[in-house]
Parts: sequence; C-alpha cells; structure tokens
Amino acid sequence: MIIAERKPMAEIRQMIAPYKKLLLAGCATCVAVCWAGGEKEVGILASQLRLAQSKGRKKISVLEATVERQCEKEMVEELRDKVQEADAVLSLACGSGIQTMAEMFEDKPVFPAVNTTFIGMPEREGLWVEMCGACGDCFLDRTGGICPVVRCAKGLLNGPCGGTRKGGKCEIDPEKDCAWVLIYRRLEKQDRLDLMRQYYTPKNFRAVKRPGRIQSVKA
Amino acid sequence: MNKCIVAFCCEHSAYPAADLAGKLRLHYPESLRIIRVPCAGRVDVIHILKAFENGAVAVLVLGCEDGACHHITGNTRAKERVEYCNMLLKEIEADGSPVAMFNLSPNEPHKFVRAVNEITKRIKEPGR
Amino acid sequence: MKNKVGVFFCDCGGAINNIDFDAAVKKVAKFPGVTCVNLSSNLCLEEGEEKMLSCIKEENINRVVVAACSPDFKEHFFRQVLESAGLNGHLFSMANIREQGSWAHDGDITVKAVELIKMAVNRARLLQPVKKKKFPVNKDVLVVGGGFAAINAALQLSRVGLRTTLLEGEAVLGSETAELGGLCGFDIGSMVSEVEGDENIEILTSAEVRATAGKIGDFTVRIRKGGEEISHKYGAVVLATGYQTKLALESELKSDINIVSQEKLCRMLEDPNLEIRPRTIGFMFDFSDENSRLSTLATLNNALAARQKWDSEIYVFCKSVKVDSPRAEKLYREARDCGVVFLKCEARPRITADNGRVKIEAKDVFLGEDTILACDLLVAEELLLPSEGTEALSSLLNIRRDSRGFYQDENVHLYPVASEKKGIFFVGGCRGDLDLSRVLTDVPSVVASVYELLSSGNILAEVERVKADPQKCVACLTCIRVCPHDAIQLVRTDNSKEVAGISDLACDACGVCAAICPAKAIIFQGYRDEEILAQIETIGES
Amino acid sequence: MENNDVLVVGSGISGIASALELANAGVSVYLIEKEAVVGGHSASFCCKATDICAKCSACVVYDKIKEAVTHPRIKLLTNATVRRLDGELGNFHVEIVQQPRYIDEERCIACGLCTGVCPADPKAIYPPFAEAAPFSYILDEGLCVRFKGEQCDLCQRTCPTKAIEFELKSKERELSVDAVIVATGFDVFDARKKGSLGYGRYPNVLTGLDLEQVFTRESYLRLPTNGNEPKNIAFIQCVGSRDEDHEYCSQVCCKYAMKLAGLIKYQNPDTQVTIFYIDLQTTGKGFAQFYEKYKESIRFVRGVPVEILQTVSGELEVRFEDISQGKVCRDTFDLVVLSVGISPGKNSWDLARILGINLADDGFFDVKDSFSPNETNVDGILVAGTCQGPKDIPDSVAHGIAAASKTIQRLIEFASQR
Repeated sequence: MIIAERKPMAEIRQMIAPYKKLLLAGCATCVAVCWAGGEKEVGILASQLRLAQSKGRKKISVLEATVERQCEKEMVEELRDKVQEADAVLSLACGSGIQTMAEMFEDKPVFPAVNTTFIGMPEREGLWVEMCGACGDCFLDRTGGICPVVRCAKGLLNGPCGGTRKGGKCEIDPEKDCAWVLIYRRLEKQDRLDLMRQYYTPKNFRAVKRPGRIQSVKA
Repeated sequence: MNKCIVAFCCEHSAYPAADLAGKLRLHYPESLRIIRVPCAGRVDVIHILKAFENGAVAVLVLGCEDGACHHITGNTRAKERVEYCNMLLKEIEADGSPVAMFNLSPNEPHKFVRAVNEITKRIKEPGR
Repeated sequence: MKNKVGVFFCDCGGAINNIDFDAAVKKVAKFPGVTCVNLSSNLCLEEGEEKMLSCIKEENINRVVVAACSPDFKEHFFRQVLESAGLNGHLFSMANIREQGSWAHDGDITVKAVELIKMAVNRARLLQPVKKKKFPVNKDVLVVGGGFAAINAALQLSRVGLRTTLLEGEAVLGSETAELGGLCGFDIGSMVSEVEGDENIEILTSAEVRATAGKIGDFTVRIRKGGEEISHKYGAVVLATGYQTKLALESELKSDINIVSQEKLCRMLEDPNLEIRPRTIGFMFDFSDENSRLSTLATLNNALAARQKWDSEIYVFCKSVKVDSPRAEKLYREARDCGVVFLKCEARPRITADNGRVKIEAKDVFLGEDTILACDLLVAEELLLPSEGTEALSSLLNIRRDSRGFYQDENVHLYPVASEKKGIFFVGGCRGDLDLSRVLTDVPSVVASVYELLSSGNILAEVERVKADPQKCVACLTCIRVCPHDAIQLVRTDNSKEVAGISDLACDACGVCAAICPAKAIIFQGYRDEEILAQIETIGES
Repeated sequence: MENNDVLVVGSGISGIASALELANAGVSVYLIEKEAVVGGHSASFCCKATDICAKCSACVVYDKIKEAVTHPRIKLLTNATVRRLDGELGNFHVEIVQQPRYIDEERCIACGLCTGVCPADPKAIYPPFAEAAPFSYILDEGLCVRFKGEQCDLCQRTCPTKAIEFELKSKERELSVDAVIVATGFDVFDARKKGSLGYGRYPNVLTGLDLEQVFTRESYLRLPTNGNEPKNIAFIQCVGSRDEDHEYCSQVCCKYAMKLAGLIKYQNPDTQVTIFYIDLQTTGKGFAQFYEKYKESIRFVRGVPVEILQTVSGELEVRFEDISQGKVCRDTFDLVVLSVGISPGKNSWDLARILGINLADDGFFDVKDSFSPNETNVDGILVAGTCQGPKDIPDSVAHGIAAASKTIQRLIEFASQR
C-alpha cells in the first residue's frame, strides 16, 4: 500500500497563497488507510485553513471532497463541478492521484498537500514501515521474502555489512533490525541457508524503463 | 463574535461533576457550553477545530481520571488528540486559543470549576 | 417525513427562577423544526407526564426536547415517557437549564438557557431511532484451569443450571492447588469427585486453548486435547488459571535440601515417617515483593503447625506481616503466643550455607543490632507470578493484563471479576494475590455475572447503535485495533467486500472508533459527527 | 428468578452491589436504609487521584448508587429498619418500620423553595449532601419550629409539588420475601476512646474520615484552627485496629492513609508527611506500585505513638518510641490524622437478635464456616460487606455480589426441591 504524510503547513500555505477559493480533494484508498488523505484528514486540513484565515488574514473559502480513488479518471470526473468552482485544487492523494487530478483539469493549478513517501505496511495502529522499493526486478525468492533493497539501510544484495550490532540491529539505526539477520533466520527456518552462500551481481535498477508502463495482454 | 468556551464532558465523570457544581452553586463563567459525550475518547480533532471555527475561544476536553476510564483507553486517546490539536493550532499561529484536557471523577465539582477557570486564564486575546 | 421537534420547558416547580420563560418560549418557538413549545411545572411528575403524552400525540411530534434538569437526573424517566407515547427513546434530547444554567449562575440567564435549548433542538432534529432486539446466546461456559477456584466456579455454575467445560492443562484436576492460599492440607479430592459426578460439567484434562474467535454469547474456541483439535462454542469464558510461585534466592544459593518452599514444608509436616525433625526453622517473606499476603498466611499457618507438631524453634524474618485478610491478625497473635519469634528487618537478610545448616544474618529493627541465626531449615521467600501461559492466553483472547503480568487491567471499574471484553471473566489467583476468603467471594461473583448474561438464553441489546457504513469503510482496521472492548472484526458484506463489523452485544458505545476512523465511516447514533457539530454550530449562530 | 423477592438490609456499597446483581438477574429487591439517603459510609469518600487514578474506588460507589436508585426492579425504602422477622427460606415475613421523612422523595424535585421560606435558624429543611441519592430534601424535627408547637406551614404552602406532609406518623409495613441479605456495614472507630491522642480536644487532630470529608467539600486541605495550609502532617495508623479490643486489621487504613498522603504530596510537594505504622499493608492490585512511588517522598516510622500533646504555639507534639534507638522521641506536627479503623456496627447485636443470626466474638456477623463467606446459621439469610468483617470498597463490592449469587443459587436449588 502507498504510504504518504501531510506536508508542513508553512509549505501548503505558501503554495495556496495567491488563491481565494480552494478545493481540498481527498482519496479514500491508500492515503485514507495511512491517515494522510482520507475524508477525516480533508476535514482537518480544511478546518485548519479556515481558522488560519479567520486569524486576521485574507479571506479564502475552502471546499471539501473525497473520491474513492483519485488515480482513476472516471472517479475524479465526479469532482468536475467542484473543481470548476474553485480557483485551485489542493490534493491529498498520492503522487499518481495528484497527477491524475492535474491532467483532468489542466486549466486549474493542482497542488500536493501530502508527500508520497513509500510502499509499506502498518506495523501497528498508526505506524507504517517501508517494505518495497518498486525496483521492478523482484528478488524476494532468494531472500526468504525479505527485501534487502529497502530494508537494509545500505541496500546490500550480498549478506550483511560488517557493522551489524549485537542483537541483530542495524549499525546506522540501532532501532531497526538488520535485514540480513532477518533473512538469515528466515532461510534457516526453511533450511535454505545455501542461498546465503551465493553471490548476486549488482542489481539492474533500470529493469523498469522510466517512466514505467505495463501493457496487459489479459485485456 | 461571542466568547464561548466549549467543554466536551464525559458522561461518566465530568458531566456529573458539572451537575454537582450546579447543585453546590459553585459559579463558573457563563460562557461555558457543555457538550455531553459518552467518553472523552469520542471527541475528535475535527470537533475541537470546528468549535474554534464557530467562534469558541477555548476548548476543554474533560474525562475520567487517568487509569479509571470506563472504556479503558478512551481518556488517554483524548489526551493525545488534544496535544495533536495544539500542534495543529500552533502550525497556523492560532495557539492563542487553548485546548486542554483535564481528568476528574464524578464527585469532584471543585476540580471541574478549577479546570474551567484554568482554561479561562489561558485565553489570549487575538493579536496579542 | 420532516422531523417535528416538541420542546417542553419545566421551571422545576419554581426552582429555576432566573429565567424569563415567556421570552424564552417565544424565542424557542422560532427555531427551525420546532413545532410546539410547552411550559409547565414539575414535568417529571404524573401530571407532567400526562401533559407530555397528550401533546406528543396531538401535535404528532417525532423528536422531543426537554429543557429542565440534568439528563443524569431524569433522562431515563423521559425516555420511558417517549416509549409509552410510541416514540423511540433515542429521539430525545435534554437541555440542562437547571444545573448548567439557573443554579450555576446568578442573575438572569435567559440568554444562556435559550442557547442551551437551541443546542438540544439542533441535535434533536438529527436524531435517529435505535431499535432493541433479543440476541440468542450460547449458554455453555468455558472455565480454564483446574485448581480450587476453577473447580468451585464449575460447580456453582452447574448449580445455576449452566453447562460448563472445565479445561485443565495438567493430566488431573486439582494437581496445582496453590499451597500459599491457606489451602495447605485441604482435601480437594472430594471436590474433584463432585465435579466428575456432575453431568452439567465436561472435564477436559491435558488440554489447551489453541485459538479463539467470536464475541460474548458466541465464542468459538479451538481446543487441543491429546492429538486432535476440537472446536467448541461457548457463551462466556472464565479464566481461573491461578498463579505460580518462585523461590527468591541469591543466585549462588541453589535451593538445596535445607532451603525449601512453603509447599515442601507442608508435605514434610504431613509426612508421618519423617525421621529428622528440624529443630530451628527460619521463615522469610516480604522483602523482594510487597505482595506477600499469601506468604504471610502460609508462614503463620505452617509456623504454627511446625511448632505444634515438631516443637521447633521458629524465627520469622520479614519487613511487614501482611495481616489484611480475615483471621490473619488472630493467627499472628496465636503464633507469637506460642513462641514464634518475629524479626522485622528493613533490609533483606543475608543467607549463606554453613556446613549443612543455613546461616541468616539480619538487622532487626527492634533489637537494632545484627542477629545471626543458624537454622536447620529455611523456608525461603516466595515470589508470586502469573502462571505459565498467562501471556499466551491473554493474547489469544486479546485481553489486557496488569503491570505485574496478571490478568485484569488495574481499572477500578473492572473489579472484582470483569475484563474489558464482555463475556470474559477472571476468578481467583490469576488476577492477583487473593487469599482464600477473597477467592471464595470471587467465585460466586463470577457465577452471578455469567448467570446474569446467559441464564435467559438471550440478551436484549440495541441494534446498530454503532455501525460502520459499508459504503465508506475502507477496511483500514484502525477501529479494530483501537476498540477498547474488542467488539469489532472484519466481516464480508453481501457484495463480499470486507468491512468493519461491530458486534451489537460486545460494543459498549464509547465512540472511540467513530472518532479515529480515517474514512469517517462509523455512525454512532446519538453522537454522530452531525449531531455533535450541530451543537457546536449553534455557538456560531448565536 | 422473576417471581422471587429479596430484602437487602442496608444500602452501603455492598448492599447496593447485592441489590443490583439480584435485580439484574430478574429478582425484585427491597433495599431498605435506616438513613434518609443511600450509600452509607462509602458515599462520603473523596477521589484520591493525583495525576493518575489512585484506585480508591470512590467513583465506583457514585456509579453504583446512580444505577441502583434508578433501577426498575429495586424498591428503595429510606428511614427504614427491620423490627421483626419470621418464616424461613422462600417464605420470610419481615416487619419494617419506616420513620416519617415528611417529604415524599418521589415528589420532591429538590427546588429548594422550602429552605428559602423556612423561618428556623439554622434552617430546619435542607438538601442532603450534593451526591446524595435520592436527592430529596430533609426535614429536621429537632430544628423545625412546627415540631416545637408553633403554627408554621410555610414550607408546605410553598412546595410546588405538594411533597411535604407534617401529619405523617412512622409507617409499619410487612414484606414477604424469599431471602434476606444483611449489609448493615460498620461503625467508624470513635477516636475519642483513645483519649491520649487528643481527638476532640485538639482541633488539629483529625480522623481519616474527617480528611475524606474535607477533600470532598473543599478538595484541598487547610488547618481547622487558622485556615493555613499544613506544612507538616503525621498519619497515625491502627487507631482502633490490631489492639486488645480489635484483634483484626481494618484492611483499609494503610490504603486510604497512603493515598491521602499521596494526594497531599501531589497538591504540594513541600508538605512533609510522616506515617507511623506497625506493619504496612501494601498488598492488593496495583497498591505495591503505589507504595514504591511514594516510599521515598513520605517518611515512614515504625511504631505507633502513645500520646499527643498540644504545645502553647498550637503545634502538636507526638511522643513515640523510636524502636531502632529504643527510646521515646518527640516530634512536632501542625496536623495529625488518626487512621481510624472499622468497628462492628452498634446495632448489629439487635439485628442479630431479631434475625436469629450469630455474631462472631469480634462483634461482626458470623458465617457458617470458613468456606462459605456469606451464609449465616439461618438458611436464607446471608451477610454482605463490612458487617461480616473489615473490607475495602472492591472487596465489599465482591462480597456483596457474592451474597447475591449465593442467594440466587440457593433459591434455584430450593425451587427444584419443591
């Protein structure tokens, strides 16, 4: 799932400074689940902006709307009327959602209210951790289902660096587990430790040609 | 614009405490508006912000004593949200309008009145 | 149909004397949605009730606001009036113009009163009915544990006609009956044979709980017994897994022959052909753990027994004797009277092995000097710990434990036997250091609580008071993770989309989920965002 | 259980716990209380929370009272006592005497108009304490001028709900019930009996109960004499417990003393607090941790003072034996709190005689055997709470519920036998 977090208020205020009427567009999928861009967050940001201007600054008006998935043109279409009303859009969706919005309404400036940070999972309520780097050349078959590319601070493909701390913690961040220790334990369980002995040539991060594009043959 | 103080009162503790304050004729600012909630944990960030949008000058969230919440963690969550709210208000330099959480038990009318007076003290006139 | 709000003023028989009611009535009558305003005295008496009933009928009002005293005082009464008028009790809102108005402030408070009423009216306009329904519940009870408390609980549950499964990890019942609880020498055999003879009680020994699912009235428990796993359904679960004890000894001193536990001493006392009788015995407790109520009782009982049976010299080292249980003080006096010596020390005595005997060096506060005692037998201090598997079972059932790892959160509203999760109860030593007398009140308490829930075979509860809107729910699991009563789980809707399903029986209507839901999907009738915000907005309007 | 009736005598916390449990199980309950308001001692206890809950359970009492007085299956009779009982399990006949309260609590809406017009000074008609339930006004015969022979009916004429009736005589009524639960509670030990400690003579010597009420009323502590904040406070434990006349531990004093001390420390960390004790009863859920938190900031002295004298400056000189030095020491404090214990109720003996149940040698009601905490020698009469022996609030609640449970069990058993 895509994880994002809200931008600092100062940055947002700077973006929207020239505009009088704003539409805050939320997305009810990934960013809702990670508490960054769902209906609730839209409401809070809108309220905050209203309050900000009520504190003796220039008058702006704020519209609120949340769609199922902002990365779907058909769904964004629902917002057309509201967008026409506003003179700028502040999107709380992930990068692709924001761009869909921008592409749909080319005559309106569309601004990001959140930073799209990574692909991850919730470790517990309110805490999300990165799991996948979307490198386009999945490696998990050889690492017991643990991705060293993002979960090792150095992205090493061949075993741990020399700095692993006592208790299998990372030398860069003692809070974090050393991915390679995790991999070792996992493979040990599966009795596949021989995989640790293999050498892997540097990864071709150009496996996906940017910009990525996938044409399904299923359709 | 009027100068209301909004108090979200847990029906297990703060609300009865407010009633007792009335019974004992303990006076507190007339501008207080009490909203009864089943637990301080029901109070959401947006409720607090909306209160300010509607011209409240301060918001109180009153729940059970820490460790005696009828819903175990409701009052601790409320406290976290109140802190988050203060952060949000700071972001927009609106920290002149205070939000505070107090814990009390149903037989503590004096503590209720003290909470109200406490928050009244913290109110800063806008622009100062 | 448009909602018609009826407002009923009550001047509380003149107690509310600083409001200009005529002016107030005029103002309130203008509020949107208000179809009739009624001023009366003592609305909460028969005459007031009749007046309300007739007015509700004539004006066919479908939302009622009473502007009078505190809802804490009379809400339940007025809800009943609504019900008898054929309206749902939830279509009612109160403006507390007495405690929060008239009585809290001096001088004329008409303005505030009107505002309070406006808040109530705006809320009332949005209120939705909440139906009640009887939910069938499973009447079987699972009791986990095989000790004194567990067996007792099973027997008493059977006495009130509830079928019980007694699940014990050990091979036989009563094998782990705690020696500290003053039960030394107590014959549990008779109780065991009683449960075995009881057709209401099914006994599963050397069995363990593997998984649990479901809510109050309908728990599904996977039990492993022998090789295979079986799945049972229960209406309630009672945990009676007791506690365990551990000798508190310096690391270098391994518990050798002449350092024993209270239990070992008990067995020695019961042993008729014990050749060497210890001449001097030392007891120790209350140094490493304040919770030494049980150690105190065990010490007193065993010291007395040893004194009478063996006529040994007995020295008891402790910080404080914990006599806060019935008869404990009497025992303490009895012990002293028959020559047991108590030495109170602030610091933990030093214990060393001294060719076959145990040397105890302590500073006694009364004598104020170092005392050295060599004794044949030391009954070491024992720490009270949660029994094996407490942690595992609590995470299986998703219930909280206290700061010492025992069952039951330290929250006064749960005492004596409740958990934060409806339908799960604790009894006896598994929830703390309970002496026999307290265990003996715990057991009937839990029986009453279970009987109250299950005896009728169904529970009357509100239907969808709190509900996740399947259209809005994004199944983020947040509510499931935060619900303090563990009342929410993922369910599949008809179009087999996964959403949060809130159990009407398990829900305690606190609204924590409604507040945190990132999709604003949770609807809490009576406290929906709309209803709360409607009250807030009146502040702006005024 | 729908066609069963049970009488609960005494509406303290354990009586209420019993009544609620029975009522929720479907039993119709008569809850009788000799005072005008329910709750007994437990209703007068203050919340002792600092920044966190001190687990004193005072708020639990508040909740349960509210629940009980509004419960449809609980019939509450105040100012009522038991005069006679006969019959047996399943068929008791109980004669109740109900003193007139002159104000119908069903009709009184606590408007306070009567107090306004009352000519007596101090007022003869007044509200009960704020948390009281039922919150119905009280007419004090001792103060009322009408009862002194004067012609006065001002309150009656002003009462908007016609709730006042002077002509009432004490009512007698016969109840027939299936079982009886006795929950008559305890008496607080009268500290005057320990004359050398100066309670009643020196204004700055208070009992634990006094302190509770101070905190309930003002929520902060001041010296009775000059209204200043006390700087140096002593608590004396085991006053009326663990002595010749009381061969038991009252089980509550260490807890409330330490919790009150904690509250005082929290309100003003500079206040010196000393606790004189014999043995600290720091057991029970969560209480050991509480003790750990305060054992540094509170001074604990082993040994119970024998004498307190007031100095000319109004300070209190406490004489105690410092056992570690083996000599008598003196220490002065500006406030001394006597942690008075739980004593058996004065009326227990009469009630025991009326009901035919036994008293134990310590003056509390006796139970059948050590394995039945509630059952008395009479089948169908059970005891709950502190009338059976000292208990703190949670234990009283547990004991009350247990009594209800045992009653239900016995009634079911009884029904099946018939």
